Amino acid sequence: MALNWFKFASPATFYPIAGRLIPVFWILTLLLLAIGLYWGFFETASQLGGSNPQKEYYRIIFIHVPSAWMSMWLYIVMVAWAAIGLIFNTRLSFMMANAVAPTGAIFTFLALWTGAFWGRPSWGTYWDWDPRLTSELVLFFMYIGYMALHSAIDDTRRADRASALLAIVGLIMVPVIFWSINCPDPNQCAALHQRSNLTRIDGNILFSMLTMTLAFWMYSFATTFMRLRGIILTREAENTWVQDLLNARGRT
Amino acid sequence: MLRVFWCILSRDLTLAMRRRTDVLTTLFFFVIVVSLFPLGVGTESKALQIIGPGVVWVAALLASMLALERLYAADYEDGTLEQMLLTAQPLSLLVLAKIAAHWLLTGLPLVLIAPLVGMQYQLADSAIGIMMLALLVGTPILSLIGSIGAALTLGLRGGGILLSLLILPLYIPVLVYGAGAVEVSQIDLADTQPYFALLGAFLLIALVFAPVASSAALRISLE
Amino acid sequence: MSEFFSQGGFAFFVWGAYGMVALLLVAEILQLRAEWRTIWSRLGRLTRMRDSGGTE
Amino acid sequence: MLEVNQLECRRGDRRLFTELDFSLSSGTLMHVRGRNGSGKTTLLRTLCGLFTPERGEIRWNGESIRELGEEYRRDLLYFGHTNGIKGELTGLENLSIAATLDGDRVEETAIWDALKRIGLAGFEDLPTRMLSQGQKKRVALARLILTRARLWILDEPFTALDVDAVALLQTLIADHVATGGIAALTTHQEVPLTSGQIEQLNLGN
Repeated sequence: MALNWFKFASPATFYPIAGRLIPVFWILTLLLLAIGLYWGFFETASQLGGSNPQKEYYRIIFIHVPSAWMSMWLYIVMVAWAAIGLIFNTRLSFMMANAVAPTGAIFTFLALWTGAFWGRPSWGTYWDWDPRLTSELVLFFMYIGYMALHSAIDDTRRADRASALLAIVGLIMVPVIFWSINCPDPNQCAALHQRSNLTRIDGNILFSMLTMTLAFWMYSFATTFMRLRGIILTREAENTWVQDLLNARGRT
Repeated sequence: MLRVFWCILSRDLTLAMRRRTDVLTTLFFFVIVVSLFPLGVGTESKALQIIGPGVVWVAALLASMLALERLYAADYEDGTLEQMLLTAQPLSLLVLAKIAAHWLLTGLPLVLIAPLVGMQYQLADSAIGIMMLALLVGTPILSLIGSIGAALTLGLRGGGILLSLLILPLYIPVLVYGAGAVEVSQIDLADTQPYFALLGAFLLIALVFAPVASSAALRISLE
Repeated sequence: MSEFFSQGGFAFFVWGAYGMVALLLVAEILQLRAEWRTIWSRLGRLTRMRDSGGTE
Repeated sequence: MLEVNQLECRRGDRRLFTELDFSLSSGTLMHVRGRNGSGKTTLLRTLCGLFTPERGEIRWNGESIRELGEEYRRDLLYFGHTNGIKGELTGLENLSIAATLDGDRVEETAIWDALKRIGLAGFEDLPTRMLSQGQKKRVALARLILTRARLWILDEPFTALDVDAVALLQTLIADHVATGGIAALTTHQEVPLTSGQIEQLNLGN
């Protein structure tokens, strides 16, 4: 008999699995954070050379770049779950998309905030209409729009499906929007702005940056699963397995 | 197919003609917003020429936004939208006809009044021509994309504000290239061609995808 | 030690950025825990209501 | 032939009904009964394809209505809580638009006749917002005379109608069933049939 994925994707099955995984993710988060921060602050040079010397403030990179990455990846994760939910009509996927959104929005905000605090010492301004900053701002609006639409609709099913569709439309539009911000003048599109090159970065810096990224991933897993368990409980309150859970908890 | 398209189009136009004020409010909103800017920014012709294209486009975005709320709302309330979902016609076709009617009533008037607005901002004749052309290509995109948001927020309390939150970020590309074309035309007319190529491409893509996405959204909202 | 905290004179920017990250992440965790507790207490209330309704 | 297999519907977090099975062959009238909130309207909307069920399948002449799409909707007429007519348009315009959307070519004289039969002679070219509640409902019900749909799904069709209109509607439904049509309706009104059979469906308990 083929493995029934839909059974595996039922909230009742997933709830205890998530519960067991959450502590694992928290331990990993703390471990990776400790390594990443230690390495970032004590094993890296206090100044970066080059024609444009970056002083100590470059250490913001260890949280700025990972949060910016997380903000984009989490959006893709959210849209993927939303799309799966729309196609296969599985309730758990919608709950997953819902659980990802707030964490994604937080990382987007953090990317903007840390970007501003980096921009001030290096460009002399907190905000610049730099394509990347502007795109990040648009992404932030997308997260907010998704959450606002979801909370504005009382019927959970309609809320799930409507916001899923919005997220998918958003994902299709995001490249167009980013591109239009990146190149407002199509006559001179060849001149792309600063491109990052991971291989050019000093090994120690790269190491702590990637460690921090992993730490943020683990953090996202942990918070998403926590939120997911809450959503499952609220929505499945009627079902017998939640009642059993409640009785078991009451006895201990 | 065409018969059904015409049926819905003429129906929506007839409805609008029997309640004319709705069309006029959008138009006057646009004119008022555009006229207020010089009062705030100052009436120096150099400054006006610089901000003019951007202001006109932002005002057009807001005006089309304002009108979008009514795109499906009336039909939703009296149940005719529900009947449309149950007809033997592809829903995207009906949606496209409704969007076309909506554009004729709210987008086209903006294009036609653009010369007047251009004169307020001391734009050159060529720039005004480019602005009309850009609005002609750009405003249908606004109606098409906006229709998705209007369908998603159907019947929600505070739907109007929510709608702008959802849709305005998606309008960015049209704003960038629409206003960009007018700005560039003040320097060199020949440079505007790529802008129109891009806007035209957006329009084609929106024509294909927006009706499909809108009808999916309507089905979700009417469950 | 003070050298570490001053970050070469960029303390405000470095700690401003890190501080906000720490603040938001901790706030998210606290919010999740609070939410968790409200959900359970509401569930408990619901069951008690059902139980008392059932024994009547 | 309309078949319903193992249908389950939820509204919000609440399960309305589950494992619902029935089939309606031609010449059948189905009464759906149940308390408020038992899911009568949801069931009818699910049968139309407006509402997606959690589980189960609905088949029309052996094929799933999801796959049939427009083909199914051609055979379907739904009458919901709202009349589905435009207040700014006249009865004539409303009905001719509805006919066009259903894919029927209906002569204007047929619409005049339908409006006359439903008791709206003299009101044909007035904007329907000037009519009374009952008259508006009559305009909407005139579609029953014009339509060629085989399956009628009517949600509380008798409310706000006077005695004459109720009698007329009963005749219309009975004729439809007698000529091999299928009708499903929620109502507290009995519909006497001349031929065909009546099914009862009780939701909730």
